[in-house]
Formats: sequence, C-alpha cells, structure tokens
Amino acid sequence: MTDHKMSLTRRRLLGTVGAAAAVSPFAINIVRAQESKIKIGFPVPLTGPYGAEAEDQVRAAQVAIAEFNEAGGLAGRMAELLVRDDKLNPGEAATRTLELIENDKVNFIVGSLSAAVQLAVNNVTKQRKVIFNSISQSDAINEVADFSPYTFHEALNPHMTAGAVGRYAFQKFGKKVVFLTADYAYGTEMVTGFREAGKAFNIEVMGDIRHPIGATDFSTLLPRIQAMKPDILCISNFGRDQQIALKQATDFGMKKQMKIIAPILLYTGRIAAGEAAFEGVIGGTSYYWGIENKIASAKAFNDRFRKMFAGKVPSDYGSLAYGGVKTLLMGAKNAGSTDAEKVIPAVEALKYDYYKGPQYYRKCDHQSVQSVFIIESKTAPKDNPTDVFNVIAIDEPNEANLRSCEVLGHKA
Amino acid sequence: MLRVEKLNAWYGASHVLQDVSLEVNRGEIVCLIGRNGAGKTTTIKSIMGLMERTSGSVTFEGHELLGRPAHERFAHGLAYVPEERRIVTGLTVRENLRLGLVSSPNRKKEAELIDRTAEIFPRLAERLDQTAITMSGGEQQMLAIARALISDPKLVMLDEPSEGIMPVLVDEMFELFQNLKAGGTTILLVEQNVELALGVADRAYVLDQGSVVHHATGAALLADAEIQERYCSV
Amino acid sequence: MTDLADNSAKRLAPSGFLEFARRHRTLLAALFLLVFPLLVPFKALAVNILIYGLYALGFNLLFGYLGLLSFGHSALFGAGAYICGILMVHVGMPWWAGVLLGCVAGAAMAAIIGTFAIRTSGIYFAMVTLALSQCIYYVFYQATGLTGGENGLRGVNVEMISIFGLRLNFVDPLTRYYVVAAFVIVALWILSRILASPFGAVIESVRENEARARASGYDVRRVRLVTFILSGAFCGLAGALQAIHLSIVPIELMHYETSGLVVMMALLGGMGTFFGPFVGAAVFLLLENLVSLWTVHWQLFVGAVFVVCVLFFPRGIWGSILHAMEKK
Amino acid sequence: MAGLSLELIGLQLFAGLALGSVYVLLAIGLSLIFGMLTVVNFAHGAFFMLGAYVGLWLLSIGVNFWICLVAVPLIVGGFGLAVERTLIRPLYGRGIDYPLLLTFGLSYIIVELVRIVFGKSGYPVATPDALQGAVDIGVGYFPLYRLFVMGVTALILVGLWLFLERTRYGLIIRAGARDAQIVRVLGVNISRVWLMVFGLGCGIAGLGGLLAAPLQGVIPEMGGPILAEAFVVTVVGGMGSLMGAVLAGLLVGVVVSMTSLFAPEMAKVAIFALMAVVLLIRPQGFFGRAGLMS
Amino acid sequence: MSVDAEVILRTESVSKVFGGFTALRDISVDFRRGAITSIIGPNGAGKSTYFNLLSGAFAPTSGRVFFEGRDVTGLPQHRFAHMGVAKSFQITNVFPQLTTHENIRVAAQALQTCFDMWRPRAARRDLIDAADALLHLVGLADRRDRLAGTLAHGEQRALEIGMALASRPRLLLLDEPTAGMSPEETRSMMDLIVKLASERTVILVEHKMKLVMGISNRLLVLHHGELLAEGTPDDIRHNEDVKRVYLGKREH
Repeated sequence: MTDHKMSLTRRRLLGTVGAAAAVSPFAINIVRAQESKIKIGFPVPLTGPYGAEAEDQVRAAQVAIAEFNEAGGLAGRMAELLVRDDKLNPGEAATRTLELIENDKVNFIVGSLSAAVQLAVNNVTKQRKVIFNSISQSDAINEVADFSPYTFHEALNPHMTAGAVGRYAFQKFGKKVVFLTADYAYGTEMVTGFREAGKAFNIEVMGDIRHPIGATDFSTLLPRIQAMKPDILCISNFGRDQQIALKQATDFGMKKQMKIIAPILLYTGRIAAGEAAFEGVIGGTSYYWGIENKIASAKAFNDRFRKMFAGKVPSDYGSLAYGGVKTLLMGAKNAGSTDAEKVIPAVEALKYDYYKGPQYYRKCDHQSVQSVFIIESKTAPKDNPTDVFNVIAIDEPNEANLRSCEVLGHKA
Repeated sequence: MLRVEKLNAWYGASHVLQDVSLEVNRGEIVCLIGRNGAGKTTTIKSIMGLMERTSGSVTFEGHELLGRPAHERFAHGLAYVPEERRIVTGLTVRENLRLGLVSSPNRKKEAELIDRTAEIFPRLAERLDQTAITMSGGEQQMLAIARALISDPKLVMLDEPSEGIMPVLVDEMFELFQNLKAGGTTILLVEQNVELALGVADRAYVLDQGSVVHHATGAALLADAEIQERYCSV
Repeated sequence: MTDLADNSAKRLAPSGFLEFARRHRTLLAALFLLVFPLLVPFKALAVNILIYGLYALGFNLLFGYLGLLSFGHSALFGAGAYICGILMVHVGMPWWAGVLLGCVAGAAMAAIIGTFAIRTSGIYFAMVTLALSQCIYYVFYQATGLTGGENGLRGVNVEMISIFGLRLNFVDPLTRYYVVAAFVIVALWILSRILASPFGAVIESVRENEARARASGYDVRRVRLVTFILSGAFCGLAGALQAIHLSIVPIELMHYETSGLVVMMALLGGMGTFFGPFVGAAVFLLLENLVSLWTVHWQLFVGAVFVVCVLFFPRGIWGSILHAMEKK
Repeated sequence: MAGLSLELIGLQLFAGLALGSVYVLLAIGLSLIFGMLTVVNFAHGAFFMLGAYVGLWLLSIGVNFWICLVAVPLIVGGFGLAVERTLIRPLYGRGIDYPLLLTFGLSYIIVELVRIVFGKSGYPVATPDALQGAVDIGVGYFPLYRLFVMGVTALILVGLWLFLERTRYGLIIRAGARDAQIVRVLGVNISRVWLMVFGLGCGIAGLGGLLAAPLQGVIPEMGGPILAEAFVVTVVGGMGSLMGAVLAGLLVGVVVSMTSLFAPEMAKVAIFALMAVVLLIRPQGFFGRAGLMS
Repeated sequence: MSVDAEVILRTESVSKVFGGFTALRDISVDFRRGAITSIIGPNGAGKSTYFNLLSGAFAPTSGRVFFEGRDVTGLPQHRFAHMGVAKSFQITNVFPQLTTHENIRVAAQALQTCFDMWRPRAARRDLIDAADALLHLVGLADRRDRLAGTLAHGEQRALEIGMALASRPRLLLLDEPTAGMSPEETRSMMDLIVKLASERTVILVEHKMKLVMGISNRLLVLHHGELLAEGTPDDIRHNEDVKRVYLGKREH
C-alpha cells in the first residue's frame, strides 16, 4: 500500500495544473475506471480531545484494509484508506467529506466519532448517494429524518448501550436512580434508554441533573446528588466529561454511598483517567479486547492488530472502525462491484462475525444488531496494564432491544 | 553640569526639536520660556529620556546620556516633575514620597528623609497618611515636587509647576526654589508665568518652534519687553 | 466609484494600473474569483474561502473601517446560517428566500446585540459582544426542536436551482462555487459602494475622531449601530451561504471561537484594507488545509504564522503588499 | 425540589466559593498583567495547562507534591519571563490588538507542543495522599483537597497583598499600573517590572494548573474553558483590578453553584449572562477604571 | 422663558461638579447675537468646562442652557450642530487620515445626509463645492489633497475652523483658537475671526487676554469656577478684581 498522505501531497502540488483539465462541470464522474482502487474516505478527529481514539480508529481500519487486500481485493482491485482530520467539527467534517467525494472520488465513507459529525457527514453523503458507515454513537441517525438507504450504522446507539447496562444494573443494585447527564442529544438519548429499560424494573427516578457539555467541575452538582441518596447514579456523558465526573464523584466519597454506572465506558478514557476514578464503575461497551478468551473472532482480530501495531490492543472505537470498513468491503466483494445500488443489498444480506460475535444490519434502519458487553473497571494487574476491565455480562444481539422500526418512523 | 548639544526630537514623523543647545551650570536656576508648543516640554522630556526618537547629545557631569533609558538618568542625579502634577492619586502622600526613594540608594534612610521632607513641606506633613487624591491642586503639586526632591537629586527639572495653582501657593513654591538653590540644588524650569520665572532665574532660554531663539540672563530678559512680546505674548 | 473610498488611495498619486485597479476593484475581484477554484486544492475549500472571506469582509466593516473590535460576530454569522436553514427545513421556503432572510437575520441579530453593546467601546465593547453572543449561542443550543442543538441542523439541502429557466445542479461542486461566488461578488460590489458613499465617509470619520464627528453633527451611536447592522447583514449572508453549501448548520458556527477566527483572518490579511480580510481568510484556510494534510500538528504552524505575522507584518499580508507598492 | 435543605444550600455555597477560588487564581494573574502591561493575555490558559503538565512531569520523576507547589510556579513563571522578553516586549506601544493576537497564536503553539511532548490523551493525577478524603465542614462533607485549594488561594492572596502593600516592589507595581512614566523618571527600570509582573502572573496561572490537575486530570486542552471563565471574572471585576478579580471570582463561583442547584444546565450560560448584565450596567466592571482602552 | 431675539445663548446658574470638585459654580450669562464674546481667565478658572457646557459636550450638574430661547440642557452633542452651533476644540481635532478637503466635506455633509450609503460621494457636487469654498476661506486651498494629519499646526487649526463653519452655524464657539501659534499665524487667525464674526455670533475662549481685548465686544472673566466680571473690554480693563487676579499679576 502506498502512503496515502504522500500521494495526496503530490497531487495537491500538481493540482493547480491538473485541475484545469477537469474544470468542465459536465466532466464530473466520467473518469472512474474499473481497475482503479477502492477508495474509502475516513474522516476522524485526529486533532482535539479524541485524538487518541481517532488514531486507534485509523489503525483498526488499516487492519481491515490489509486483510481485504491480502485476500486479493475485489477481483484484483485493492482498497485504499483516505484519512482526513475532521477536527471534531461538523462543518469541517462536511467540507472534508465533500473533498473526499468531489475531489478524491471515494467509493465509501466510514468514520466519525461524535454524534454531530456523523450526522453532518451523513447529510452530505446521502445527498450524493455515497454509502456512509458511521462508527460513532447516535440515536438520531436511525430515525427516518436522517436515515437514508446509503446510511449504515456499525456502532451501537445510546438506546442499546444504556438499555443493556440498565437491565443489568437495575436488578442488581437498586431501583432509586439519579442521572447526571450531559445536556445534549447524546446525553438525553442515553437517559431515555435507561428509562425505557427501567420500566420493567419499576425504577424510581429521583432526579435528572443536566450539566453543560464540556464541564470541568462537577463539585457544584454532586452535593445535591448526595442529598438525594439514590441506589444508583447513572453518569450519562462521554469522554472527558465522564472522566472528570467520575474522578470528582470519587473525591466526594460517592462510591461508598451509591453504585455508579455509565452507559458506555471507553478503554482510552479509562487509561487516561486512571484506575482510581473508574474503580468499580460499571458500564457498557461495544468491544473490549479481553473478550478474546470467549470469542474466537475477537482473538483473531486482536492478534492481527497486535502484529501490525507492536503489541497494542484495539480499543472499542478502533474495533468499530474495523467492523465498519470490513462490512462495506465484504459487501462490495459479494456484490462484485463498488456501485452503491449493488453494494447496499449485499451489505444488508451479510450475517457476519468479524470480531465480536454474530452481527447483522437491520433492514429498516441499517443498524448493526450486535451484542453489548457489560464491563466493570478494575485495577490492572502489574504485568498487563491493558487489562483494565472485567467483562461481567454479555447482552446478546436481539432486535427486541432496539427501538422498533415504527418508532423510528420507518415503514417496517 | 548639564550640556545639551544639537538636540533633535521627533513625534512620529514630525520633527519637534531642531538643534536645541543649552547649558545648565551647578547651582543655577535656568528657565525655558516660550509659547505653547514651542518645544519646552519636549526639551526636558528629551533630557530625561522620555522621547521615543532623539538625536544630538545630552551630557550630565561628563556622562553621555542620550540613548540611555530614563531610569539610568535618574541614577545620575536627574529628577523630573512633569506638568499636570502627576502624583499617583490612589496612593497616600507617604507612599508617594516613598515612591521617590524606591530606586535611590538613600532609601535606607527612608523614615528620616520623609521627616525631613515634612519639615520643608508643612502642608504635606499634616496629611501623610491621606490618599493623595483628597488634596488640592496646589498641594498635589507640592507633593510632586517633594517626591522629586526626596532622593536629593543634583538637577531638578520642573514643567510648569505653577499651572492652575492658587497665587499664594505659587509664591510659596517660588520661595522654595530659591531656598533650594541656596541649598545647592540646580534647577531647570519650564514656566508660562514668565515674569515670575524670570524673577528667580539666573539665565533663560527662549524657545520657538522647536529651536532656541534667544538666550540671556533672567534680569535682562525680564527687561526686554520686545522679546517677551514676540515669543511669550499673553 | 471614486478614490475617496480607500484611504490608501489618497497617499498615492493617481497612476496607471494601480489607479485603474482601485476604481474597478469589484470587477477585478470578480474576474479573479472566476478562475479562483482552479488555484485551490478542492472546490468545497474554494467555496469555504468565499464564505469566510465574505464573513471577514463584513467583520472588517466594523473593525477596520469603524474601529470597533467585536468578539461576538459568530452570533451574526450563525444567525444567518440558522435562520436560512430553519426556514428551509422547517418552513419549506425556497433556497433563495432562505438566503435573503438569512442576510436579514444577520442584520436583525446585529440590531439586537448592537442596541446593548453600542453604549460601550474599546475592550469593553469586545467583551460585551462576546458575552451577548455566548448567551445567544445557548439560546440556539437549547432550542433543539428548531436548531438540532448539539447535533446541528441537518437537511438544508439544495439539489437543483433554476435561475431564469436555467436549471443548475447545485450538488455539482463547480456550479455550487459559481452560485456562491455570484452572491459574494454582488456583496463585494455593494460593500464597495457603501464605502465609497457619503455614509462611508461618516464611518471613517467616526473611526478617525469620534469627538470631532459628534461635534460636526453626527449621531455617533447611530452611525455605529447602523454600521454594526450592515456588518451583520454581510455576515448573515455569509452564514446563509455556509448553510446551503454544507447543507448543515453546526452549532460550532455560533461559538466564540468562530468570532475569534474572523478576528484572526482580518488581522492576518490586513484590517482596514478592502480585500485584506478576504486574503486573510483565504490564506488561513489554505494553510490550515495544506498543513493538516502533512501533519496532525497543524495548529503549531497556525500559531507560528500568527506570532510571526504579529511580530513582523503588523499590517497583515494584504496591508503589507499595499504598503510595499505605495513605497515604490 | 427533592432534597433541598438549608445544609445543601450551605454546602452549595461553599462549593461555589471553592470553585471560585480556582477562578480567582487565574483571574488575578490576568488582571495583574492587564493592569500593568495592558496586555490581554490569551495564552493564560496555556500557562495554566503548562503548570499542570510540569507538575505531572515532576511528579513522574519522583518529586513530591509539596516541592511541586513551589517548583511549578517557578518553572512556568520562568517560561513566562522568556515569553515576555522575546515576544511581547517588541509589541509595547502598538495597541491592545497585537499582544492579544500574539498570545492567541502563542497558546496554539504551547498546546501543540505539549501534545507533541506528552501525547494527545490526558493523564490522571492522583490526589496527594495527605489530602485525600472528605471532611465535615458543618453543613456536610467536603473533599479535603478542595479545602486545600481554597487555602492555597487564600495564602497566595494574602501573600500578594502583603507584597503589593508592604514592599518596595509592591509600591512600584501599584504606582506603575497607574502611571508608568512617573515610575520611570523616579529611577525604576519599568521594563524589568513588566517582565517580572508577566512572570508572576504566569507563575500563578501555572500554580492554578497544578492545583487543578488532581481535580480534573490533565489534557492539553484544559486551558481553554478556564480561560473563558477567567476572562469573564476579570471583566466583571474590572480589568486591572485585583480586588475586583477576587470578588468577581468568588461571585462567579457562587453564581455557578447556585445555578447548578436550580437549573444546572444553565450553569455555563449564567456566567456569560452575569457578565452581560454587569457590563451593561457598569461597562468598566466592579472596580475597573472608566474609559480604559476606549 | 421669553424669547429675546437679542440673546442667542443663555446660561441660567449653571454649575458643574466633577466627582466632588466644583469646576464651575452658578454662572448666569446672556450672550448677544452678532457679537464677539470672549471668555477669559487664568488656567484652571473653568473656561474649558464652561465652553463644553455651551457647546453641549456635557450637561451641567445644575442650571439650564438656552439656545435661541429653547431649553437645550442635556441635549446630545450632535444635536447642537444641527441647531446651528459649531465649535472648534482646544486641542487640534481633525480627522488625521482623511484629506483636508474630505475633512471639510464630511463636516458639511453632516447636516444634509448621514445614512446615504448608495450614491458615490462624487455625486454630491454641492458638498464638494461647499468644501472647496471653505478651504478657500480659511486659506487652505493649496492643501486640498494633503492628509490632514500631515498639515502644520496652524493649518490644522485653520482646518478646524473650516470644519466648524461647514455646518453654517449661527453660533461659532472657538476654544483657544490661537494656542501654540506664531505671532504671524495668530494675527491671521484673529483677522479670520473678525471676518467670520461679521456674519455670525462668535464666542471665544482665550488664555491670552491682550489678544482678545481688541476684537471682542464683550468679555467674561472666570476665576476659580466663578464669574468674576462681565462687560466691555474697557469695563474689564478697569475692573479691580480682574486686575488683581489676572492682569496685574502681583505687585511686588
């Protein structure tokens, strides 16, 4: 595989000359020769606070590309990954996606990390009928307003993770629940997921405290939560918000008073925030490398990843990128074409187990139906600093745990 | 003691001092007179090192000062009392006086020097611990002068000390200048109140449009109605 | 257009091409914009440059020409984008109505902020506009039903547009570029006329000497407010064009970093010059694009460029070029 | 409202003051620098972040936390000195915009350099052993470490106050902030004073970063949000006023904590709303000088 | 308040207090139409404060100001120009980055149009011509296209007067118009003032008493914020109080 960045740079330099040949608005899309590479645009937030996650996404995507190419590609057509920095900004992501589609003429787009970015990318791709496989979380992307036949969602959505964690926690730790929620769509979607799951357990919601996204201090919110004396505190936020909230809740001695759960715990976040803050916290994840002793495909994926990247293990968001790229490439291979109209039914038809057990895309909203792992953070053993979670339960793939197609506005 | 030769100064692009040359001898009171905008203030600001761009020569006791920063010129024994009595109004009178000593080697004797100053300026003695803003204009001017004197400078330059001050206080101030002179302090004075200034001055320079146009003893100038009319008319 | 419109003109004896260029600056700019997409790595970036260039021009009307530093222009830019988007998505208005009303919305937002902020000046004006724009940011952030909140507003889609019976495919990048360029050129022309008008003279005189302008009989506050509103109209238009270009409106458009961005662009290009802000926007975006392809540490380069510019090219890029030409 | 009691309000008030004390630490440095140099230091957040990283690095090589409390402000302050000497000094007399833009660019550079050296992901910083746990403050339990932060802030304030009011240098700074020229003609090398003040402000910001590290961990972007908040505090208090910075810092802390109690999602907008209201009523802030910079 | 056609401007016991300091105390004066009235007094007497009250730069703390019988107390500054009051400043106050011609043109434009933002400036031939005429009047015709900031001090003062005249005022207020001028410049400025006074009322603030004695119809003497004397030049010349504080300096 050539270094895509190098070749891009060269093209840029030639661009001022070369572009003159392609100015005619009618000449678009003619030059898409069959023997050319399969190009996958990959916008992820390389800069900004999720740079570490994004780098792991790139790594895992490269694993999928390498496997595809080693297996001979699509009748000899090799795949290529075009990485772009979306800077965690939807506007930048939309611009980058336009560049990938209009300039680089990519066949598929996979990527994104934040909800807003994935919705922005999706809006651009669906208008241009380019397949996009989103690898970040959102409930909105399943809904009819944002969904299109070109939209796939390999990642979990908040409803699924919160539901799985809720079903596990409410029966175990108690019914009195307080939410500490980031005040934006993703946060409220997680709370909705918990509440839906909680109905079966008759949970009592004592409070839902919203904090502004990007908060660095929770000390003014925590005393009130303590005063409510709940059994369970659901910290429904993400990334750094979550790390700081957990750290400060620990400082306030809240872990002794209540069980803290989170819909999603990030591997990279746990590494960054350290064991003390996460100790004993229970949450959900789409993937944890430690599942490899139970699931064969996970073992294969981890080994391949370790081999390519000096013994590193893939993170949760990384593995989603692997799945997202792999499914589209396999769909193309099965369809024998990169034509979107042919690839879509092929991907819809996939029943796959690439890295975490059986999965498939639901027909109506192209949501990947998959398992959710319930994990508990622990102190890593001395000899293996990557061993930070115990997988304490597996919520098996089940369409019944998803919001129904009707609820989402699709004609089932 | 102070020798200024071919001093030029600029505000931005405008050339405001042109080849100003003057001398101040030890123990003298020398006065700069001239109309508003004639360059008097600019001259002493240049001597003190407060102008951005200057050329020529300013020597003080044989040291070339041009190009040296203001604080070094202070260290050589120059003191400057700017116009509009620039005391620091948020500070007390005592603090303003202390400010006069912050970089003087005399600061070890601070208490003693403040006591001595209080004797010379009885009006300040009463209000040492008041905020300076509570004082009248004349008292503020006295404070500004006292602050410049407390470090025992060799040469004091004063810019329009009598401006906007009650006549009684002006008289008091000019008496002070004469006393200072008697005590060995050298004074370079810029004054609008020409008659009064020339009355105490040993010598005076007349400035007009950024140049020295006339130079004579105070008494001679006081008698020269034509020069006064031409360059200082009120 | 007379040479009165541009200060730098007066320092120069009228001479040959320079004088011609000055008189017909909109025309020359239009010609340049026709070939501009060929010089840029990709069309979407060229469109972004047009839009941010217009945003910076609007900002410069207030900062460079009137001398008021605003840190709240993101609210004007964002208002244009959101109102255009909301009217198209929720009300179903045609794209052109959305764009025009987006422009109006920018002006209206400027009127609201301006009414409060215009009482202050200097660094406090910057801070009041910052504070008010942040409040407006939260209003739009919270109104998720209309704006999509954190997720942003999606679906501001324009597929085909027809102008005088001519049907154009707006999804096509080059077509999109020329449609946006047409708006920008008209805006440039209008701005150029405003600056050359009697009111343009009033703006300059208020910047030059507020007390004198007041004594001459100008209501300085109203002049400021009207200029702020005009600035808002240009920024609102830029915002609306951004909405139909990207087909989304991210909440980030409203954030104060978007205000800071335009300040940087104007200073980088040269505030108070007609094209400076446009040049600043172009250089900034191109630089960011190129450097971020080489390295993820592009912010290091961006930061360094600013430090170097401030230290060694305080007139900005365009300002330095003009200055060098005048010296010859 | 569930669980609302007098104790809770008291605890909330206290949490607000504790939060405010971090704002104060940032704002006094900003205010000192602005009041003295009329430089709006946009890199102040970067210095805060730098303090946290320098602390992280020192702790990782085995320096104990208490020594860090002294070493970090010295190192960050020293860096501030270098910045003033090389980058900011050439800009004096060129208006307020240029230092503002320069420090803005500088903050990009500092943040990116930290990313290059320390990586993009954050690191946890453990609360020092002696300061772990919570103590009863009468209205409820409060983390000991936060009390410690309040204590350090109070100490810095008292120290700064004594320095400014009782020492020769303090006198120079107070006078120099009002009239730099007078101080020059009284023999003070004002550029050296400006240098020291910039270093002092940056040093205090660095200390703030070190103190914040155990509260929130360290990441390269941690200076951004706190800078915005510190700006609000400085502006509300009156730019250049230390007293204003202290009162406004505590006020902003309390406003945040009280909004958190009743409408937590509005906590962030409350800060800016407060600033807008204060500035519209009193454009120069609580203790600012009218007409400054206008 | 009866409209007295002879009185163009009247202050009724106006006072001005700045943060506890009384700069002006209880001054009542009628200014006659068509006369040159000079306000004199030593530095710090409150001349400039009084001038600023007359020109509307700020409102009095107490008392009232009437222009042509109309109460104008506290009206914003820009309204004064529209009523027919123009002023020049004590410190030179022009638009430095605009040309000399543009300075006057902008000032002339103020009473006609402010928010005309469409037509080119060149289309307003009348304003351009008016500005040229005024340049001629104040003797700056050959400086037409110079940036005002580059003019000599005396020229800038003349330009200011031109700008003040551009609004065709009935009352012209001049604050130390000869400050910092050479004797030649001063003389031509005085000639200009006399010429201007033939068509409009002029109120002059001056530091140099001898200068205005010859040209003024009436004089006001301020001292420590109070009105010390008022009358014709002869009255003032012989007033004992005035002699004491101003003319006679001190009798040693």
